[in-house]
Amino acid sequence: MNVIVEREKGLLELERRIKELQVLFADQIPGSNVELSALVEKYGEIQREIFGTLTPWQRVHMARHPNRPLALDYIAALDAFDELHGDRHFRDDPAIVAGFAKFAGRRVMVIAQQKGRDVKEKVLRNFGMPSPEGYRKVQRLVALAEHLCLPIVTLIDTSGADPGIASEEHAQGESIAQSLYAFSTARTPIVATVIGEGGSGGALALAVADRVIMLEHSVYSVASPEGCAAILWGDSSKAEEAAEHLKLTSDDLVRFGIVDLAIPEPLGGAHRDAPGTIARVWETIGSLLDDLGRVERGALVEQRYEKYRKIGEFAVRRAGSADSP
Amino acid sequence: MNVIVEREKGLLELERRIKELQVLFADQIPGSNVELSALVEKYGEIQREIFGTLTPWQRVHMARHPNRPLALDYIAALDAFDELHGDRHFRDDPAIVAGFAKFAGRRVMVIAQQKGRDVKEKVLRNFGMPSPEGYRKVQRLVALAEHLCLPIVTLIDTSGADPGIASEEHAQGESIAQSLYAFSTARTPIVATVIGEGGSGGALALAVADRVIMLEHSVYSVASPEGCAAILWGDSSKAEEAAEHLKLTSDDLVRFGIVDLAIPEPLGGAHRDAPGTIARVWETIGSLLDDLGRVERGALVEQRYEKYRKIGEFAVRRAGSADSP
Amino acid sequence: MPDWLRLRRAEEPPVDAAQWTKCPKCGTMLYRRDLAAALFVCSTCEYHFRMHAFDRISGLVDGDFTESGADVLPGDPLAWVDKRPYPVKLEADRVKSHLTEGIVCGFGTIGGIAVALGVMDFNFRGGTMGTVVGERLALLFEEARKRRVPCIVFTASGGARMEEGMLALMQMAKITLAVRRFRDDGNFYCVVLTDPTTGGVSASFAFQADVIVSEPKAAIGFAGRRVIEQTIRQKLPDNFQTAEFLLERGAIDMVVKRAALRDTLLRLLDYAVGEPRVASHASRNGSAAR
Amino acid sequence: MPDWLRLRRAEEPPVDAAQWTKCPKCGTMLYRRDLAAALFVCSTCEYHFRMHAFDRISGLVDGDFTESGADVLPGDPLAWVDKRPYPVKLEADRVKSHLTEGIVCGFGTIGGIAVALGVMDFNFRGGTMGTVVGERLALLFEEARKRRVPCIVFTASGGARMEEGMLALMQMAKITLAVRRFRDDGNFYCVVLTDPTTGGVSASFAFQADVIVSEPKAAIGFAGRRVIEQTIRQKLPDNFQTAEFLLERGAIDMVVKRAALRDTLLRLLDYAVGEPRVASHASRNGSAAR
Ligand SMILES: [Zn+2]
Ligand SMILES: [Zn+2]
Repeated sequence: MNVIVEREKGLLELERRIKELQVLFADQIPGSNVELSALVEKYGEIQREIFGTLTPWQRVHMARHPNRPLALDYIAALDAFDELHGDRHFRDDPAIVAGFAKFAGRRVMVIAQQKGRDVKEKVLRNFGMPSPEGYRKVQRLVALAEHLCLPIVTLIDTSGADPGIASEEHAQGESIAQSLYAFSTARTPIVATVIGEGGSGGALALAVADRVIMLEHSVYSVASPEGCAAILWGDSSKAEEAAEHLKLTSDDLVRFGIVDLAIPEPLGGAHRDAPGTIARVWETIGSLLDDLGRVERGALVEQRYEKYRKIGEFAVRRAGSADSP
Repeated sequence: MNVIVEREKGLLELERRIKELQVLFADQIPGSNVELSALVEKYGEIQREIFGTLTPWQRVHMARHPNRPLALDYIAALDAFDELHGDRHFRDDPAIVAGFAKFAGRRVMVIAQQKGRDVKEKVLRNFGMPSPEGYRKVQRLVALAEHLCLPIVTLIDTSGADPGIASEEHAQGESIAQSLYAFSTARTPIVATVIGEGGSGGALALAVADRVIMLEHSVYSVASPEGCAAILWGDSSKAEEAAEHLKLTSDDLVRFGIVDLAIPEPLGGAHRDAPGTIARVWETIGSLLDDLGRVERGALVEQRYEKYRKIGEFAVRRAGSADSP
Repeated sequence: MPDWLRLRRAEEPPVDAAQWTKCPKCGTMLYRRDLAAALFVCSTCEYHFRMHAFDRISGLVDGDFTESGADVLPGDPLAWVDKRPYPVKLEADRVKSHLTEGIVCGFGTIGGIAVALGVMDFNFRGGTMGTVVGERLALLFEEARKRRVPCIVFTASGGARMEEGMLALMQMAKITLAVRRFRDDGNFYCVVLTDPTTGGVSASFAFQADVIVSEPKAAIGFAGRRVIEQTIRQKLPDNFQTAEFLLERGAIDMVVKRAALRDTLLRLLDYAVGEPRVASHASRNGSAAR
Repeated sequence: MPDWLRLRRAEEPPVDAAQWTKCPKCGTMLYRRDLAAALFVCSTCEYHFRMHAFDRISGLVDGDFTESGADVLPGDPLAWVDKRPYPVKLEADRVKSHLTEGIVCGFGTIGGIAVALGVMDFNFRGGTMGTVVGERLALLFEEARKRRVPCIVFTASGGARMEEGMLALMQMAKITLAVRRFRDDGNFYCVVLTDPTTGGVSASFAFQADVIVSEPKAAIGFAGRRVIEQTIRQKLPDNFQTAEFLLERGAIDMVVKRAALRDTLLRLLDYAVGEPRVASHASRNGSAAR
């Protein structure tokens, strides 16, 4: 059960009635019908009430909303895209969609996680949980982008890396470790965007970048709230509580300096205006790429090092102070 | 049936009788017994007759002799060896034995193909036919050797790369192609030694080197004689004929400039004096490494390029000559 | 028809004997001229016929094509004689295929982008790789590196050429070195696998490219299908070692129908060489010592 | 006992309460002093006990050990409170483990070879990786790079530390960058996986080393065993995610018994740093633009 979908129900009913009345009173001067005006006003009120401020748990559900734009929706908006497949060794992982792309005159390498829209696609794409072969495709294409001096754009949307037997047998840990390693000094600009869920190491594997951005209601966390609750309290049903603790919203992450900027979503979430949201995301990515394109490649890698080097909050025991912290 | 083993039978019988007589007449002055002297002389005659000159087909069987020293016999003679396992992704291929080694004060990376001695070991090592995972282990260790500036020593002994279903599924072609690619510009000295069979691309994958050497009775060919006969004449029983054609002996290959030098074997083959042969091989490798160690790394890679660049015999149509060749 | 092709065509026999071609897959009789217009793809079942190198090239380049390495011609280093001497086999294939060897290399433009092009032809000794294939490809990559142009190679090969023995095998190494030097300078290398691509070619330059495209249903593999079947003593599934199988198994980037191939290559070239690469690669190498 | 260790030991409680230890695998009662002498390996069944960081270090270095990053101590960036506030949990583990955090880093010599050493300890918050583990390791790799000495890291970790949220996750990236910079300068990095090595540690620096050694029977994996069992709804085989399993699956270089570990590391260091590496690496970088 998606809490946002539940909360939307009444609102969608209201929306339907407004549309009916609008058709009914189509020949009247707009705003002259009292009933309609009242409904419209009420609609706006409820909308602001429901979506004006969202709890972390609600944001988790917004990020998982069944109508939320997925990576392939973003890719469909590009001027050109040619998908590149496979790790060259074992398998093509459909959870990772990647390839050459063009948008607004720019040539880039796009590397994305695709969860799938309907049941069939979800199964095909393993619900967007990449296998080691997926991460090895990523490493290959990072090297290719670097070779061709193409900037890299990643779109992140996964609950995490696949936790299955085969993935463990094929060294899932190594595949993520080597993805981090591949991005770390790639001599080309990298912009990572969390468009939905950014789940744990499986997300980070695509998010070592020069700029990390996210949609307002996306989430990005060290573990899924369910996973965190299971790890800490042995009870995954305490996920809502975990979500409160984890500081996984765009506001939190911008504050921590982990995310560089949050892209506003329409009231009610990205799916209320998918084309507009998608256009805004590409525009933002484009302008960040333009900035990064002006940085010399050596300096770029140096700045990437510094960006991550400074993340973390800790105390430093001053010299001469007592032994206990 | 190994034709060398067959031919050895009478000789071994003679050897046994000589030893018996030597024990019997142990108290006599050496050479004073007429019967023994005659036998020894006859033994030498037969030995020279059988082994003095070997046909290509006999050399193929010498290379496959059941007692011929295998890669692990060479490795056992090293001062230190620590095996490194695995392709880090999928499997450790026992057909490839590789690791850090020391001999005569030198630190090297050894990468070898091991056929297996008894049935159990042969099955474990897939008769020395590497799978793609084996070649990916090779690539990983070439990169590691380069990283640590360790010279690379390869020992080649395979009838060819594994031709099984799983190997095709895991991109056997790609794995060999990338091995060639890895060796091609590795900035460290490389010496490749064919100690037994050098079969096709599966052998070449370990033989892009600064010096390629082979034991006198080793063979190195574009395809196994059986394979060649099957390809050309649809009849693998014509292998002996194919062996004659293929120019797969050390003499031929030194003449073509494909092999830099051939290491002599004892009369009767390497297995007649395994420790001596092995020592001679390591001595030769050591001295080649010493030479290569004096070459600047950039020049080394440049010379490697030229070494392979010039291999091939072709006609060049002079300008102004008729259109047909 | 551009001059270079007209000259080439003049060497070919009149086509009357080959007016109709039967599709080996569905049996449809295809009029030769229609088949050529359809890029040698069956209009009924989409079977992709094996193509002659010059047909491919003329369908790909904008106009001119300057052949390179054409003066490199096969010798007989092993003095090979079985049923026929090797030179006789070569001469027979020269007559049959109107080619001097198993690959045609050269330079032209595609959609205005200068490219190096190497196209193997199965009609000459089953596309086997001997010294000449190796030498022409090495020359192509070396010249492409000098000119800093991308390189596209179409493969079609039964593997190494037995009649040149170890000299044939060593071409795998020779070409590898040329490919690596070309790529290490920051150049773009694209391969198009066509039916069949096996043995030593699959184990060298066919799988060393930045992007690996394949034509539909092409047979691609290292070991021959028969060899594997003999080893495992059972028949292999039909799709084994097809392009589609390899795509699923992650070995290749894409399967592209011949009708869409030129446009796909154009886009790939645009992605790869649109940027001012010379400058950025220079700065890249200059600070590699970091 | 060297000074640094004597100082350290002084902080520990008298050992009377823990004179005897029961082997969790075979049940044998082991006298604590014998167990320590046997490097915490059960004399009956060879079970490798999890080791305290300082026990490991003192068994490895020749004498002196200079701790680094010890002044980096945990904060409470998320102001995390569940059953207990995070700072209270930290304090409890400080008392329990006599450690200030989940890793001890520093410099010493092994067999005369100068090394950087990082040793994780499962006794502090299950070896979880928070900001301090990340910061201490980054400092270690940076200093090791300056000194041009090889780096050996012992892993033991349940993954990222939840109570530091995304700041914990980002340590994977931070350490990766430090490891890469260290290795890109031509330095040698060796990892020893110990029981358990899972989650974010397995997905970062544990699998970025030149050589990956593991102790016998260590549990190594990305996803937790319970998570996988819940997902597939069946029990996993016993050897799943063990070091031996990973060796067969090609994920690690070797499994080495603790008794042989120091000698193995000595040989690895000898292979890796015996050569005059500084000079050769300089020439290597100098001509990278070829
Ligand atoms: Zn047809
Ligand atoms: Zn025990």
